[in-house]
Amino acid sequence: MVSYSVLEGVLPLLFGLFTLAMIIYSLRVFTSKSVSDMVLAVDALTIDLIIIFVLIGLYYKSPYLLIGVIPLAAWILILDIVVSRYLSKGDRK
Amino acid sequence: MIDWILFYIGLALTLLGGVMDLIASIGFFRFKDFYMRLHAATIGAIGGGFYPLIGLALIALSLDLDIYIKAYISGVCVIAAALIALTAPAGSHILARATHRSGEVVPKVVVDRIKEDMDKGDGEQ
Amino acid sequence: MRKAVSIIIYGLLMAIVYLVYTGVFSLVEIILSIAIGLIVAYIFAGDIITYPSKFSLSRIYHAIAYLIKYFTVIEARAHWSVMKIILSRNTSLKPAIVRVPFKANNPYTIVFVANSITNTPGTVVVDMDENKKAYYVHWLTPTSLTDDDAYRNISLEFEKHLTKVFE
Amino acid sequence: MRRSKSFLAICLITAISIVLILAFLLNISGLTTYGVNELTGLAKLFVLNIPDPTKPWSSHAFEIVTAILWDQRGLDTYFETSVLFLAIVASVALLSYYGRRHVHEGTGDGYTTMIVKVVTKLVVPIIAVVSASIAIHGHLTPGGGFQGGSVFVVAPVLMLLAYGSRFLSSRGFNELRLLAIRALSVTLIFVVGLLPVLYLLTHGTAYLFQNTYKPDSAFTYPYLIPTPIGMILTAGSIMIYNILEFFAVAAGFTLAILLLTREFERGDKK
Amino acid sequence: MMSLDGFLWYYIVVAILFTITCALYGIATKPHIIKKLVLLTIVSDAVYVLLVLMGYRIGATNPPVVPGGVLENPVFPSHKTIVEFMHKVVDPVPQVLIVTAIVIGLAQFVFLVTISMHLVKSTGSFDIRRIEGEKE
Amino acid sequence: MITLIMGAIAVTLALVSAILIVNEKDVLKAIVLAGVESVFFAIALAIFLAPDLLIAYIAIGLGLNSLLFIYALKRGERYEEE
Repeated sequence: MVSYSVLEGVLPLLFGLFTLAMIIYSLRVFTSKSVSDMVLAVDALTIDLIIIFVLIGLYYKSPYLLIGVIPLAAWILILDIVVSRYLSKGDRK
Repeated sequence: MIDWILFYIGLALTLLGGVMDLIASIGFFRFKDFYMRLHAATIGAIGGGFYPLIGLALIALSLDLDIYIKAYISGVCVIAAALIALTAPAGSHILARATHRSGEVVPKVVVDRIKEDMDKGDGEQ
Repeated sequence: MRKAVSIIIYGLLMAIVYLVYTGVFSLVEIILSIAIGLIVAYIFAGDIITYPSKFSLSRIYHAIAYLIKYFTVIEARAHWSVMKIILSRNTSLKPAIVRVPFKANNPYTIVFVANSITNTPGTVVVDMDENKKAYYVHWLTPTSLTDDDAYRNISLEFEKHLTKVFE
Repeated sequence: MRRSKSFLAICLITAISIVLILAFLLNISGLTTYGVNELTGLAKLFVLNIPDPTKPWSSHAFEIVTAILWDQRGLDTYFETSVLFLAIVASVALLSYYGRRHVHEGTGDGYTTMIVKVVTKLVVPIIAVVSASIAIHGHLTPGGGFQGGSVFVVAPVLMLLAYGSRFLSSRGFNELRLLAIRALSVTLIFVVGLLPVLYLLTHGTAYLFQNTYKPDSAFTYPYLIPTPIGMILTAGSIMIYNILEFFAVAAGFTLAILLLTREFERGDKK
Repeated sequence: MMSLDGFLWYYIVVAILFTITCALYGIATKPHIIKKLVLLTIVSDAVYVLLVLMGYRIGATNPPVVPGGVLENPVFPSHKTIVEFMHKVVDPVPQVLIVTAIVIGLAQFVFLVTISMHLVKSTGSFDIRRIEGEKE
Repeated sequence: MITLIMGAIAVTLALVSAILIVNEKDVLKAIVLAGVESVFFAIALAIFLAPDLLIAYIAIGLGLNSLLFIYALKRGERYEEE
């Protein structure tokens, strides 16, 4: 059995990596020109966020904070399909 | 012994995934075209999402926490990884298709077979 | 009859998903999982498994072998090449949208080949045509623009493995 | 264009600096205490009583939030569910007329491809199973009827978007049936809550939405059902409420989304 | 008096309050109805987070769930375990209130969206000035 | 400590996206940005230890609200005029 304190030493590094990626992704979201670009960055941001949720759950040693991960993963697909259906409304009229 | 092996494999996967996530987020700024950024988004989804989730599941299995905490965390991680591997390509595909069809962003490419085929289809009618 | 068998198989798969998500393997949970899995499969998944009689162990073996090969070798190579492009200051990229024909008939083969292509960085399926049997793939570093070369470079390997799994 | 961008940057910098300065001032002024180290009295009462089966006010539940929602504030939560029911009924009244000739149902053929359809078909059962797990374990792990129901809605929404509203109708999710499930579940919740009062009408007192034994009321839902295979924890009526609420919320939202999707698809080619 | 923990705590509070202020400004000045509704969701989200923050204690490590609950053969915690648990749990009461608030908020938004769809059907525009007839 | 820093970052990004929504002319973009803002508030909820809220909030604040707004937006005009 690996002691929890071993992980505790590495957790700040992991938090730092994924939080930095989160900040850069959100800068991309804020500065994007078109809607498609923004939604693409939102997808990547949300997948990054899923990992941050798991890391928070490991930090608090509480598995219950992970419960939101699966609806989050499913809503990415829904946002994609909704925006694409909105965008392609013109070509069928 | 097996716990340590699992732990180090998981840690390596997670760290590698973090680095790949960072590179993907830099790639979002480096690529100048929406269709090129799709490739960076793929790295963000698979390299920065799928691999770290598998790695974190392995880490959670190897720790000395209570058994229900370990089972819950690794189970959720594995299901989320499977969901991401299924839905991320479909999402970026449908987004790229709608963007190309509606003309929201015109691709900067050497050759565009979709446009060629659509023009040909219109000409025949 | 065929539909009932496919519902039962898919319901048992969903029962496994329920147990993995819950993380507790007691008797009550197993009974509950089977009940919920069957109900959900009856409502949502009536036609997922079309030919349950063609089930065989060699297909499962091929599926696992393909998954391991895909997520270790192919993905790693593709990730490395695209990450090199991002990190180098090479801005003179000439991407192309090429046509990649496919020969498979099974919808699962078609969809999973497309997902494999999109999941490897460097190639993204932008559009597909079911009648002409072709994907339209945005290729970051094209080596050749003809259909046959694109097929050989992009989707031949995936299609070779996945036809063994699904057909 | 350039001017608006610089205006935006100035806005952002001003806002963040105002926030920083205010936070600094508040911090050095020491006006209020932050992050108090003691729980308030009410919270202490709940935390000490709900998970402890020896206390008279216990709910025999591990999850404190759901236990408070359905046991201590049961009547309140019932009316909250009714508000949601009324909002959905109002939307139905505005958007639908049963027996209308031209119902706008699309197939979504021009918008989605085979890839999205097959992936949706594979993902939807996983979501449904997960939402059922969230609802059933509402008294043990975070979640409950409302949360499970709102996660379940992901499944019909995905099917609506990928296949169009005609497909969902053909799968048996029609308006009348969904509204019937919704109304029946809300009614059953009230019946389960009313049962203690009816049972103890002749002798003794009981409360609406009473769960377990209280010091001045003898009624109790059987919280531990002894069976040949072991003991199953249902936390009194909380699990029943959770499952009924799951059906109510899932059916109600599916109905609202179905009607709104028909409006969304109006004008598309059939 | 000055501590980094306290500074960060106040920073979070002030940032959420400022978010509410910005969203209220947008509701008052912008003409598009859907945008007003979007900003209204932001106000309600910020209020939820603010109330949850009121129940958070620095140093708490447990959500308000007693760990170890299973469906079959449950082992209830002893009094001592619960007292230990009480010292590291966050306040559950604001969370209960906000679950109710989320449900009511969703009901309100379903209804508002339905009404705005009917509004745009009868007037042809989402612009509040055009609906009121001030602008052509 | 590390959690409070994460919370501060999340809340700051939420504030930035709220300011951007107020100034945005394209309402579709504003709806997507509202989803992003919900994502950051969801991190804050996870850090302040509210899992019950988190799951309801993700399913509703992030998904259902943006879905409803995009449905409504399709019937009217997309851009806001001055």
